[in-house]
Amino acid sequence: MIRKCSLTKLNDFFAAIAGDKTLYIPASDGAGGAVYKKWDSNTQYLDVLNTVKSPKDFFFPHTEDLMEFKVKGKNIELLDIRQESEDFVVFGVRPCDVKSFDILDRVFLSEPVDSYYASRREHGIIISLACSKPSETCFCTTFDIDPTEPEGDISAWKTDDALYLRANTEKGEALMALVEHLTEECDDAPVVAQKQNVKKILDKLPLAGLKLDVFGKGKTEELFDDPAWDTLSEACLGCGTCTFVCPTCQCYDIKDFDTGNGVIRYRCWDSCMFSEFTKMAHGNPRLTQKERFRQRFMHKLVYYPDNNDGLFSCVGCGRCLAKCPVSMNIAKVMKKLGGEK
Amino acid sequence: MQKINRDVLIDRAISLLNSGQVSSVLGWRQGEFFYDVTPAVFTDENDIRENFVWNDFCGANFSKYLVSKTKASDGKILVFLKPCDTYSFNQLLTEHRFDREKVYVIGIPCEGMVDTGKLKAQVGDGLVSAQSTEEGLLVTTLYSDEPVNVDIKSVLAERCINCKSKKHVAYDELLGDEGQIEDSDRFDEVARIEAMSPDERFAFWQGELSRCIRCNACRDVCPACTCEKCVFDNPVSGVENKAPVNSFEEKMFHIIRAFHVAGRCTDCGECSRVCPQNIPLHLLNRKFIKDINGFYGEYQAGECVGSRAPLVDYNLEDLEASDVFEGRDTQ
Amino acid sequence: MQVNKYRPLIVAFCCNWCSYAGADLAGNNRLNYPADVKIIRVPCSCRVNPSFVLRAFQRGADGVIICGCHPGDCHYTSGNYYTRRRMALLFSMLDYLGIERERTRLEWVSAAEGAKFAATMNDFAEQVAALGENKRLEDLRCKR
Amino acid sequence: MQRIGVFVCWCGSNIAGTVDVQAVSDALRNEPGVVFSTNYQYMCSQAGQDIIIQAVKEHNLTGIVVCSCSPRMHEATFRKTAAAAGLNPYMVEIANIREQCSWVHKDMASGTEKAIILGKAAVAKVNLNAPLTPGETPVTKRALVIGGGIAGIQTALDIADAGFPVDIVEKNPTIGGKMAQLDKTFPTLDCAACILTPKMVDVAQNDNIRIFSYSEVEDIKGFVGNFDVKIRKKARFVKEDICTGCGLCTEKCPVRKVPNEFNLGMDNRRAIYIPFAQAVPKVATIDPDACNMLKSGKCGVCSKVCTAGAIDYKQQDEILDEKYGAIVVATGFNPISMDKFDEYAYNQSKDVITSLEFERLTNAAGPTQGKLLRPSDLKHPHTIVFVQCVGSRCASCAEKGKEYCSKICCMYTAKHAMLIRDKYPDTEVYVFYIDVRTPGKNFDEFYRRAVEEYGVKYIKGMVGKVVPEGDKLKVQASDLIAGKQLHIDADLVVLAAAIEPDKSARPLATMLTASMDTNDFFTEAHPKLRPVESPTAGVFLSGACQGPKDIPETVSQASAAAAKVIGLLVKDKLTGNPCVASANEMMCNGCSTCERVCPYGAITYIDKEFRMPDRTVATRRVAQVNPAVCQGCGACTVACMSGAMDLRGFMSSQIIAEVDAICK
Amino acid sequence: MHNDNRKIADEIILRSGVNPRKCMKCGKCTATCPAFDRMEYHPHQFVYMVETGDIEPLLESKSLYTCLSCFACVDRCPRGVEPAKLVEGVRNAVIRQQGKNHMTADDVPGKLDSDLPQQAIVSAFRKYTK
Repeated sequence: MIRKCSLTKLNDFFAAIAGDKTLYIPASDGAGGAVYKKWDSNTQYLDVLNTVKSPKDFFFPHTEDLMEFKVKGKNIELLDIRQESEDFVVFGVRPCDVKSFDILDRVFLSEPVDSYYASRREHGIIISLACSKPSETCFCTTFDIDPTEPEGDISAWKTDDALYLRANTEKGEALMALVEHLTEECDDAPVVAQKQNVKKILDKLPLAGLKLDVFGKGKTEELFDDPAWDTLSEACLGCGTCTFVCPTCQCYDIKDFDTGNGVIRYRCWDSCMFSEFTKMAHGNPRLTQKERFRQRFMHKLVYYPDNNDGLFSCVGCGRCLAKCPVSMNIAKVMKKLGGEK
Repeated sequence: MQKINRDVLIDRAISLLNSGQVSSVLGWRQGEFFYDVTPAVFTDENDIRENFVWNDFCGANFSKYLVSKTKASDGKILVFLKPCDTYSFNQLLTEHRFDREKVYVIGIPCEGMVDTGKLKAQVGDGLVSAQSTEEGLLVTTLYSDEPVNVDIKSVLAERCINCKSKKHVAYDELLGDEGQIEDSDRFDEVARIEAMSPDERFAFWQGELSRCIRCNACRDVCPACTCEKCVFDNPVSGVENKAPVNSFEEKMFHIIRAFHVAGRCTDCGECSRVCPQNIPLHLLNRKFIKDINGFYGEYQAGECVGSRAPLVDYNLEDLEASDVFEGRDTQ
Repeated sequence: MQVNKYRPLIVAFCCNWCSYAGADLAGNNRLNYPADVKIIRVPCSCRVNPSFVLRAFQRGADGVIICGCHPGDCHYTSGNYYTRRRMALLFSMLDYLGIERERTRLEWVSAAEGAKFAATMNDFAEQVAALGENKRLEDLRCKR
Repeated sequence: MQRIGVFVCWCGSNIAGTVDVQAVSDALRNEPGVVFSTNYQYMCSQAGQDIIIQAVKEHNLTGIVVCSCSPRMHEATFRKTAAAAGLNPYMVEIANIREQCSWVHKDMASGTEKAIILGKAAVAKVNLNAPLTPGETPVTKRALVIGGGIAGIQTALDIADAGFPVDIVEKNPTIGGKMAQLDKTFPTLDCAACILTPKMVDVAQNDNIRIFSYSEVEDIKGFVGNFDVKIRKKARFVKEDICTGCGLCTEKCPVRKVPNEFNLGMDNRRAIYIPFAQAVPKVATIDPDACNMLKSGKCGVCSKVCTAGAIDYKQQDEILDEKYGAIVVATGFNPISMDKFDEYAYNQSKDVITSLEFERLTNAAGPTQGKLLRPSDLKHPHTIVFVQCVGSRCASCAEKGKEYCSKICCMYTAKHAMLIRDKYPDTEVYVFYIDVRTPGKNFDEFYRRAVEEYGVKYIKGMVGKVVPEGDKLKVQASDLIAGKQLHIDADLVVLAAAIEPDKSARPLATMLTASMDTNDFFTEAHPKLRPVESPTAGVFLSGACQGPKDIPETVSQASAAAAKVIGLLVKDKLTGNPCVASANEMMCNGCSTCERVCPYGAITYIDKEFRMPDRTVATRRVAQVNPAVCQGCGACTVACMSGAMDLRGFMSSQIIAEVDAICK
Repeated sequence: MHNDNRKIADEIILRSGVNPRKCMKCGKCTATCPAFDRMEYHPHQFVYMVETGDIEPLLESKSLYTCLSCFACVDRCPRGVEPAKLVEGVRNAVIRQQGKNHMTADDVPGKLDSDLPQQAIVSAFRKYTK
């Protein structure tokens, strides 16, 4: 069943949700990009394909305090300082990003369950949004993601005049009830039309033909020593841009911050591209940038599928293609290792 | 449109490579899209003919690569440097970061590079192709039926609009015509921020720096940041951190980074180019450059090899720290 | 009322040869200044890394003052000249970021200037107190 | 983890009056690392020190914090106490709770609170202290004196008298310097030669002194106690050890018209010459630019007349490698060039001369055998005008003159004027002055005698121009007191030219990594307290290379420098300050930034092979701090971007720990 | 001292760009002055009087116009004081007070004669075009 909300009522729609739960929507970051902002009546929805950072922040924040050790004299007290999650809604999550949550879930929700992540996941409600204008950097179809048919608690399509909504889960149903007065039942013809238009564009995308044949489960030995890694990695700066804009990168570091009165133990995103990544007492297991570079792409294309029934940990959102300072990215890796130039 | 043709570069590269004068060529490699260009080491003639590019999107400054590439190479490396890149080149030589003898520099003129972000903002997403014309670019997108004509000036990177020099300060060989040191307005934006009230300045930078994701791209691309181990990666340095945990950490990172490159930063603008969050990082470095020029006399890092950076120099009559704000508004 | 006035935390880096001795002289002469001022001894003002200044602010200092020998009198001949440049640029940068310029100071205090030391500290403490708590360079983690 | 003992001193009521010492020792007992904490009335007393020693033993302390008076007062005391207790003396930190706490705060509550915080900071620092041992380097017991003028001579004699070998390097064929050219000396009017030449003989005869004349310093490496110096002995084409100095060759040499530099070109010498009769070493030297034999291979007269067979036309420059423990710079001065002072017609008339030329004119060994005859026509001048401050105190004309006062001109001009009036009372002598500066023993009396007894006409004013006309020099000058412009027909004009450091000083300073001021005078380690030392350890300054000086001042400084050198050479080993910088080589970028800020030249760079973290072997350029030279200022630690450079005793981590402790 | 005089002196200092405090009273300017005999006040006195603010006598003095503006004093001054510029500054102050020059540049050609040195013509224009 599909319902529609006129775009003229979009603000009322947001207000209705925000009246009950915290709502986040894509908005301008003031510097040409988009960022999820907490909605209030001044927040302008930005119709943008993708935010700079993916919405993985909502479940796996960039930094997160885990616990605190409070020192008093020579005594140490241990405090649980986690902030309890409340229900929240994220609006406008693109189909690729929605898919990324599955990839993160397999890491954080498998045993031992990451309770911090689980709690957020439980409280989060996703209103996805189908793509109407894919970018040249998009290649989600490579990973069997249909950008016109998003998943999430509620799927949404936006046309020139209306927002079309379909609840997929109980959480979605409940949320739909909140906005029932702003929506009406309708037929899905405009949605179907949009899908057909987008499909035509998808065929024209420059990365449409990207192939996954050589990747996936059990390909480690074939790919690990491929000489192509040398040239692929030669320009890599070792920064964490790709990692930090990536919706599926899930590595983190746990660090202690000495407050002067104790220690706050927190975790923050880490990047396998960093020279200090997973440094141990003996030193660093991956000594050169080539090895670190290889790690990132092998993880996405081989190691993760190895451990997760062949599922790739890339969703083709294209963020890294747009943001890499030296324009080196997973598409080039896939082509090169796949035998293209 | 760049004044010098790709073919001229390729011919020189191939002839130097074939003559054995150089063993490899540091140049730009064509990527998936017309605008994505990757720094690459070429050693093969056919590879150069097919994949070497020189167009309005070759922004990357190769100087820093020389630090690692000269160490890894036994032979000479041919590197193509745009005027602004040569300043970084000299600065690195001043700091003994690589062996000059292992590099063959070809200076090439530059007409400014395009900021893809600005281009997308103008013609929309879905860039398919671009053709350089006399006045600009003819761009086709997935969503426009006709190619769109774009005025090159409107999409030039900020650093190119405010280009400080079209003159090479280092080269073994120059292709094309030598340019001049430019009269740029590069400090206008700094002055505009200085003219704000402290509250406005605070709000401005708080806003900008709050977007920082600590990807380190600015540091890792910076030709002045070639430390064997960065203080921000060193747990005993007292400033190490990995994430912009709060607004203090955001500021700490950028203040210390700007301070470490103060007097050494050539204002190449790579930091702002690579920032995925479009933080105008060059405005921090330019603030130091503007102050240094104002307090201690004009100084351009990298202008000549071996010059004494202002922070490792002094004058008996230097300005007192308390007089820094003289003539500027009080709070 | 004195009681309600905000009591700032002030870190003073003093060079061993001039300013620290100047502070000692202020003590010898029983010249009062607020107990909010805490002195850290460094061999020369040029030992003060800008990151120490930021560190102090992070950890809760409301003002940071660096004291060294007068230009020309540096025990190491040139240290304070470098300090002067470093701090001039640092202070200007902090101001550029909208951080109150009154929270930082560089002052030359000789070993004979006990009175100047005390007067400087009184003045600086007053100035910082007037600004109240350091909010713009604080790290909330250090305040809990 | 350290085991720290805290000792809080009452200092009678000095501390205990405003600080609750019990509360302080109680509070600090809970600090991390602290295993013992106590307080006592007088920690510095023997009883107090015994408490410390006993506690170290009883509690196995590894670190000590004393909360007491200023470390400037008793740090050394407590370090000795620690050593007595078997601890490394650098494991002690002092919290200054007297001068910087109890004495400046009246309120007990805030005083106590602050004392606790200062104590915490000291504890935090000691937690990171490491035992430090001062480095030791051996001392080469030989000194080098660069320059053989009166400064170098005096320094060398004093060092040699103390029993240490010393070498003098002099670039000219003889030692003696400027003083050898002088006639009389002010204010006593002794004959310069009479007091200088015996000293030169002493030098020649002193077994501890070697003279390398006609030699130059080529290169200097090393550091205090251990300098390696290359000395170039220029070929003089005469075997020094064979030449008897008989002078026959200098009479027979057919090349007669070589300007004689000793007489400032006012007469001629031969191509083979001995600068003056009392030269040391008294050995002939062939001027290769003038000698026919050396230029064209045609002549050989000197070789023929030399019965000793000392002439060697094939002689080559020789490079000597010598080692020294200390180096004294005594490179002296020269009058500046008068070429740019067109207004005084120096280049137009032979009768406009500098004061040094005047010295030669009145010197019995000079071109006129001491008779005052003017150079142009060898007639006795009847009207002589002295112009003061030519090129001195010249602020606007950096390319012409010098901004400083040359210090010696007022006195030697008074001397000249007086001597003329004494010998030739029929001569009118005018001295045009801006100020007459006579601070010195018997100096003003001397000047007044010139005016009062000898009738020298001192005129407050300046000469504007000198125009040669016929056999006269038309002098146009101002008399500011009379408010007149004077026109004097003079026979001789003497210019008191400013003096400047010798040109060899600048390259020498570079070799020594010794600093210079903008005028190329060497900089002292401290302008008041260390005036004869250069900031570079082991390098000392003697004479006018440090600033304009007259003879007595030069000699005093020369002896002072010698005393400093002796103080250094008498040591077998140099014990350094252990609180010095050191570079973490793995983090060092080799960028030379630290080297540029080091005031002592303590940092050098070497290429060194490393096994890198990626298990490759790489040759990297890294900084090396010479602990014998480093004074521990820490300038390099901040200049170093990567944080590779740190300062022992004041490590970044220690200072940060103090900051943290204070701010928590 | 008269306040007005000080003001005028400061004005002259400002406009001429000359800092009379740099003067060390050596008198070389006066020694070098070719117009000394015709001048009531001599270059060093000009400098001193402006420094002390003793302006009135200067303003009334004929010396202002006997100065040849040959700039010999400027060239010779060891301290870079530039007395001639100061004389010119005083002259301008008078002109400003009077509201006019006692001659204009246009009058100069009429007074030219063949004996007049080139320098005098140049300095006449220098003086009267102000």
